[in-house]
Amino acid sequence: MSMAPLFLIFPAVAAVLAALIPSNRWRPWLLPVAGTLHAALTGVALVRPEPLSPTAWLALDPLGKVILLVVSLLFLCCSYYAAGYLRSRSEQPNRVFCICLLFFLSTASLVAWSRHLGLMWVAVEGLTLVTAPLIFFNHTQQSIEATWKYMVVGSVGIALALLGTFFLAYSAQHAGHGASLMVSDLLQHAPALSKPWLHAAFVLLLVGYGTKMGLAPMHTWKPDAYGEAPCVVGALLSGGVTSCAFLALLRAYHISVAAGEVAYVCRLLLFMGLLSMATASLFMVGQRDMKRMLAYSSVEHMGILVLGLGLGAPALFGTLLHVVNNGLTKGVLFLSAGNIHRAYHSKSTEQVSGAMQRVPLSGTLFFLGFLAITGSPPFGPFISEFLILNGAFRSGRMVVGALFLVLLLIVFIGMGATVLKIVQGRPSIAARKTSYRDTVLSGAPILALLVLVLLIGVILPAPLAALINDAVRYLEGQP
Amino acid sequence: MSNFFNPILVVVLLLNLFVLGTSRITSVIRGVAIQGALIGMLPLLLPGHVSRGAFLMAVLTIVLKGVVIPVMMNRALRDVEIKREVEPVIGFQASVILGALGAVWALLFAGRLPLTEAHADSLVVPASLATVLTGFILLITRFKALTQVMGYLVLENGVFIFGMLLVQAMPLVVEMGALLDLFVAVFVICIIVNHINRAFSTLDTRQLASLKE
Amino acid sequence: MLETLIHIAVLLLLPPLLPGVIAKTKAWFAGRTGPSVFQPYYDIVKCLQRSWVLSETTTWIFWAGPIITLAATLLAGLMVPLGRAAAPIAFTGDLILFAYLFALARFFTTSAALDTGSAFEGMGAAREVTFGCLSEPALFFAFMVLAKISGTLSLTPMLHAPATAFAAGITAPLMLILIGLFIVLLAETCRVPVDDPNTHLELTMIHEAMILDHSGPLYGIILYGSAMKMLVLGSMVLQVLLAFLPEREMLRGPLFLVLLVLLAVVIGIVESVMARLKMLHVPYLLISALLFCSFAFILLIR
Amino acid sequence: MFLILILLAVAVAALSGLPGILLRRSDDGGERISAISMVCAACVGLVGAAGGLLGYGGKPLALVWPAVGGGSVGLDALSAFFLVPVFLIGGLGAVYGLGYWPHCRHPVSGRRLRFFWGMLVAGMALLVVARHAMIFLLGWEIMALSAFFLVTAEGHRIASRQAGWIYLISTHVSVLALFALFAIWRHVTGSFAMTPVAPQTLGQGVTALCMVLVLVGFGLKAGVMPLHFWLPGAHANAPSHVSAIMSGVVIKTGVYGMIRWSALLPDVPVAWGALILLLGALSGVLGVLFALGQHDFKRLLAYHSVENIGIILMGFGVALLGRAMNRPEWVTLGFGACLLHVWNHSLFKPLLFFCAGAVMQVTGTRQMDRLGGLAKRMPWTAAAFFVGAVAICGLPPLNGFVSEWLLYLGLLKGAVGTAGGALAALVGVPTLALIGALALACFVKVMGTVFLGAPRTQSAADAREVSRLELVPMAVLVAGCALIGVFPSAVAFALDAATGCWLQSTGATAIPVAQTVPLGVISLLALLLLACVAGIFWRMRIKEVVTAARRSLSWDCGYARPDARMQYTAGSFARTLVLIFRGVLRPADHPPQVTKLFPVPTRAYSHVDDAVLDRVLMPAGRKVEEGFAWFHRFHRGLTQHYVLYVLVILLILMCTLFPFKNLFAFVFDRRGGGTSVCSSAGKQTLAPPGAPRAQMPYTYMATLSPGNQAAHRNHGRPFTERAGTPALPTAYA
Repeated sequence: MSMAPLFLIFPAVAAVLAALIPSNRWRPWLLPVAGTLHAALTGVALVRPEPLSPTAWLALDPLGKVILLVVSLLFLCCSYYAAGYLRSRSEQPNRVFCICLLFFLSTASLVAWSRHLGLMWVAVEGLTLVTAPLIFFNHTQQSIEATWKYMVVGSVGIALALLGTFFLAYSAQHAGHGASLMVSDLLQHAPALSKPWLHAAFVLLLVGYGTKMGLAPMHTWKPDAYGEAPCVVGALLSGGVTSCAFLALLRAYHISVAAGEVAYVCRLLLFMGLLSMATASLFMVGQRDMKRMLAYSSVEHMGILVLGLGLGAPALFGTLLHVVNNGLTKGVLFLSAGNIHRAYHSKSTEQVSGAMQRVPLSGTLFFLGFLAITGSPPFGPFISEFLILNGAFRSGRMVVGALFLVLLLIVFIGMGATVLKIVQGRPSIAARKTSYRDTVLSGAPILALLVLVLLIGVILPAPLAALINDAVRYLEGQP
Repeated sequence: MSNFFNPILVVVLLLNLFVLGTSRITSVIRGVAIQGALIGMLPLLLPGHVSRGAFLMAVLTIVLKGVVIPVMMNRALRDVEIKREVEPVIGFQASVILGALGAVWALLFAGRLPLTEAHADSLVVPASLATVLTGFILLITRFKALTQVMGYLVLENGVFIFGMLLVQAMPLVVEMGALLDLFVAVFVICIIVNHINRAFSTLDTRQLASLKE
Repeated sequence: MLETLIHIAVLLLLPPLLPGVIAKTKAWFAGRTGPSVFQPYYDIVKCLQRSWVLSETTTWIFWAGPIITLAATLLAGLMVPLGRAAAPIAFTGDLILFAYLFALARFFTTSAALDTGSAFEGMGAAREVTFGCLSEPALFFAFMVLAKISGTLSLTPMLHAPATAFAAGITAPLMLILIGLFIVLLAETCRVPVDDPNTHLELTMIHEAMILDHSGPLYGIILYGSAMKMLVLGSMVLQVLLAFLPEREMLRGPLFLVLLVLLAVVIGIVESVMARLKMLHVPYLLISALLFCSFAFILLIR
Repeated sequence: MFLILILLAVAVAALSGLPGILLRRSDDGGERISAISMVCAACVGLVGAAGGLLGYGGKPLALVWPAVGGGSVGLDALSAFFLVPVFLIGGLGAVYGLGYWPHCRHPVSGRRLRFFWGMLVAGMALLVVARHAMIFLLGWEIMALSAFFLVTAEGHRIASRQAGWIYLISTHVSVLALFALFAIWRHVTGSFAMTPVAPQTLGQGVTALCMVLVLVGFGLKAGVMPLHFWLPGAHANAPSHVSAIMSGVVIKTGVYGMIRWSALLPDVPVAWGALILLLGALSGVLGVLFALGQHDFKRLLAYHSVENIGIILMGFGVALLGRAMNRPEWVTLGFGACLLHVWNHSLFKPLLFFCAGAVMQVTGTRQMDRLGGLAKRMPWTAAAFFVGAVAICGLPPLNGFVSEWLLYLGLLKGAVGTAGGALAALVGVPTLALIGALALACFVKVMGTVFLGAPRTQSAADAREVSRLELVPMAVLVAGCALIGVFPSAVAFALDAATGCWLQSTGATAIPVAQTVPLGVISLLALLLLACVAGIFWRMRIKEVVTAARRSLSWDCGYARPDARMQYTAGSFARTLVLIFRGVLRPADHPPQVTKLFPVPTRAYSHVDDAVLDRVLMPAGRKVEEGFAWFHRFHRGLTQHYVLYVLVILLILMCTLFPFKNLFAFVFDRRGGGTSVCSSAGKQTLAPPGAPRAQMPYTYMATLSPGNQAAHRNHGRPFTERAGTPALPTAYA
């Protein structure tokens, strides 16, 4: 008996409970419970893997495991944070918020579990739908606008992804094997797939799921959505949703590589990756809004992921490791930014300064998160980014490696200017008066995430390494 | 492929041009509704006996795309007493010409993609691509939020048309899921449209440009 | 051993004679009888007997300056060969120590000047260090030429080499560094056209301006030290000059001291026939010295 | 096994600041704990370093960084040599900090400062003993970041924030350069181990590439002239003991990096030696010139660090030339000069910064023209500064002279020897002479304006001597300067050991310094000089006469009561020189504005801005930012545009389905050709079958397990070969 249904059902049940609980005060506590339970389930699923049956729609292959791990860890920390956050926002009714968060959990798990591309598409679309109300939480004009853009651009992208999925199915059908969207079938018949359909399908999937990931130039919804959503939502979007979309892209990549199309695919991926990094760096320099800056940083890291994928074999390990690092570090950044935002009632560098004095813990964590995400040793992202760079040189792509470094530098400059403006200096009088103080609930989850990131950087835990190594081997088509 | 297949697709193509050309939101809604209903019929016309699943799909599609969504749209339209003009970025003729060009490109492009014997000479691929492009054009060149929703629907229709090539491949659950997702998406968008109207007292998306660099 | 004793004796006793000779020469040119050539001796002795007067702003640097300067000059003097004899101190790399001892002297002279907090002594100190920056590279270029010619890095062989080199036909570089070194000599010993030792207007002084506040024994030490500096640098120039003279071997004997006096006469003549340059033009003179020496080296290695 | 001691010291230093952080804010016990443990760490570390210099370093230890699957540390003479200043200044600075940055006056910033001080020392020690590129990088980054926190200790001051920001950028650039360097190193040698490659294994291309990255990465940290831009600001705005360790030790890690990596690359061509010599000469002259133009006490000292790094690099350049042209004598002298100057500079520069800090502490200003007459009020500080000034000007009988002497001899031996050497000397010797003379001018200026003459402001007049906690470290450093200056032969063994260690990879053996030059004579003459001075003092019975001397006013051309404002200022003292070199310095003059009929009092001033930062980087940065802002027009908030972008990128990517050469066929022959076209498009760039698979296990194993070197070896080929046969087709590459 597969434990997949559990992953999907119990959050849904929790959601129903959340709908039933009348009290605005106690409802949020469902989130930590669900988060902890989910983490525990994930732990079980990872340590006691079930045999991967080719016919099962819901099964956990190595790639799915990595993503599931990221989502589960991130949600765990975010759920505790959210409990504290919602308590401080008691004036705002949070029923819909909690329900959507819980459905987010189940849909995200569905993405990780599904071995059927159609089902996966449904799940990703579902993810889009449940996150829309989350962005809308504050009910301000800006949040409406952000949600609108998120829905329109996101829906267009997801529609293209569906078309791409169909193309993929048709390429199998054209090859004479019945049109199937089971990953295992597609992998099995990969060499026979009709190339033109495969290429077209990959382009469509790249653009479609790329929109969800927020690759340039489909990233346009990102700064608005991240900027207006509550920070906990921003963390889940930039760490969870993007990872799920990336998993979808990984599947497409996997099939194309199995079909021997590695050259074509890598070209596109490299192009998109560099484009995204460049775009992010363009908009990050002189950015005044800290949340928008984080959004662009997310764009940049999606670019890094795609770039790493495009570098092929030598960089795969680094890339998959970077999925984990990026997810967790983004959590650190968004959650601490949220605390700073609450302390200053503003997210613009004109008002925010001296965070290290005003909210010492959050300010420090924010700065450390910045150092981590820009790849300073000994944090995790350093390892993964360095491995990707290594891959660039090992696959003989000097120019790509050089561009990678230059773009990293520009991003560092752009991001650093904003971050330092925020953490250094003296807080304004108005900022000193606000009620917010760092509490256990608002600080500990961030600290936990940072410790995880540091752990990956210092002692890349053997289980994680093994997990990712399995995933790499799986992508390489080796048993 | 049945003989009714291609004619319907031709009608769908014509409807694209109509939707691009008309200046009244109501007629846009009507056009899209008809298009949706037509596309909903397609599974019934597929060769071989019609499975129960396919039948169910068809009915659901027709009901949703042909009836429910248009009604929702019209209600929204009524709630927000806006003037009925579509307010395009570019003129209607221009949009129509663009649409036509899109159709031509779709034909050429589809020509490059090899089809199985079964679908050798069907218009499915060009029709779906052309419809997708129409959706894009609507989304890009119209300012009213509602018309953009229409554009999204047209785009979805295009994707749906392509689905005809592999109904037997797509399991029912997935089809249903896709349809459900589409519906919920439109529903959510409608809610947002209402909120927009309440917050901004207009549906002109040009008002929704406060978030920018 | 005897040579060393003679060297030290000359180094200690002869210096005050040179300024005396210069003054006498200038007097002749001006048609005066002028003071005796031994006047500097009398001055120094008289100064040394005077009592001390110190400015209130000054610290130990004020009086340590002249003394350290004298000591440094003395030590440098032990490295330059007088005549045929080798210098008492000669080792690989002594040329650098030689140059840097003068730098040490400059450091302390100027610091002592600034210690008084007087505008004019600051002015003098500023000029001194400025011109030092230009004369030192010139000196080192000359050393490089001599080192290249002699193939050694010690002053004694370096300064004895030009004779043989001249015989070997290396004339142009020698000529150039001779001119260069002579200019450096004038600048370092504060003679016209760089500086006018007996001007009356502080604004136009360099060396004299720095020592306005030193009086009595300190002033005596300063006079003695600068005279010794002239002797040391002069004998260096003379060694190069000898290369151009006939019977140079004979001249390396006791006659060397006579030549030193003659050199003083030459300086006196220069002082009498030239006027002091405008302060802003002095750098050009020194830079030209630098160019002469560098050309010499380039000629040599081309 | 002295390596253990070093690691122990690293651990102690790293943890020294922690108690202070954990203790309550009101509790000032933290500063004592950290100071004491820093001193202990310093003693242990110095013992360990001494052991290393004497050759008891022992075999490298495995210090595994699990995440990168490897890592080792070792202690050879070269490392030990650079460890000495690290621990010496680390300890002394901690003591100085007790008096200069006491907990009572800086309760918040003080705790952070002491913590990062320990981290800084630990990081530097770690990177110096690292034998694995990643460990090196770890230590490097710890050092860089803690230095950033130290520089911004006074984060409330805008200037220090600005300086810290510029420093952070520059250090990040250098880190990225090192990323590239290590990735390439890993790629050509197959491992991160910092072990020398055998001669003639790397192609010229790779060596050149590595050297470029070395120059950028380490040159930035060392502050070589064009890359020095971060240095003056950072050193001027940091707390003084931080400035001391930064310019005394931190920038030396850049030098260490260059030396270490040049040791790993045995066949560095002659051109690089020449280039480094030129760079050294450049930063030497320009550094001291810009120092001349400064009015800010600490900025001036910072520019002198640039100058001294220049001298060090000149020595290094001579050594490289000697190694490439196989002239052991030049290697001995050049490398000896380089190393000895590293030590010397890390003695007298911290000394000078300590003095500057003391002056700042009592007068509260860094502007030299607001000081004066401090020698009377803080005699010990003044004396210490005096010694430091004599030393940094390279004057006998102090240590600065010895290293410059060695360098001169190295260059002159070249001049006497070959034509190439003569060219090197043509550049080097006069430059060095000029540097010496200019440095002299500069420090006479500082002495004169800050310590001599009459106080120019009340704050200077009220100055008092600082506490013993600050004087003792100065005294130690003074002793060090004097010791090396008078008995250079005492340190010769260290130079020989380090030189031999540097030459190992080439297999050549070093000649001992003592055999090349008469070090003994130097100490003899130094003693003689001191004897002369002492003799004259004694002969004149100096004490009595000075005490008995009559006091009067300074002669000021007849003014009855000269005024402190009439003194020569720092600006006017250096004016002539600045004007002579105005072509480089471009002084900005602000002449007095005489407006009305009866002019109001006015002031004239002039300042020299940095050539790189203020004239190139800042304007360029602004331009770039404007350029970036231009792109904001593509993000105007209209959903329509956003959807358009999606469509556009979709169409562009669709074009890749049909290579352009086939567009013609694409338009005209409708059916049939399609498949062939596309599949051929697919085939054209098909990967060599199985290429990725072949590399996959390597991806993981190589990065995560130190084992299977065999797998690496087949990648130990230089790029020139590799780039031709990439595992994947080099699209967009």
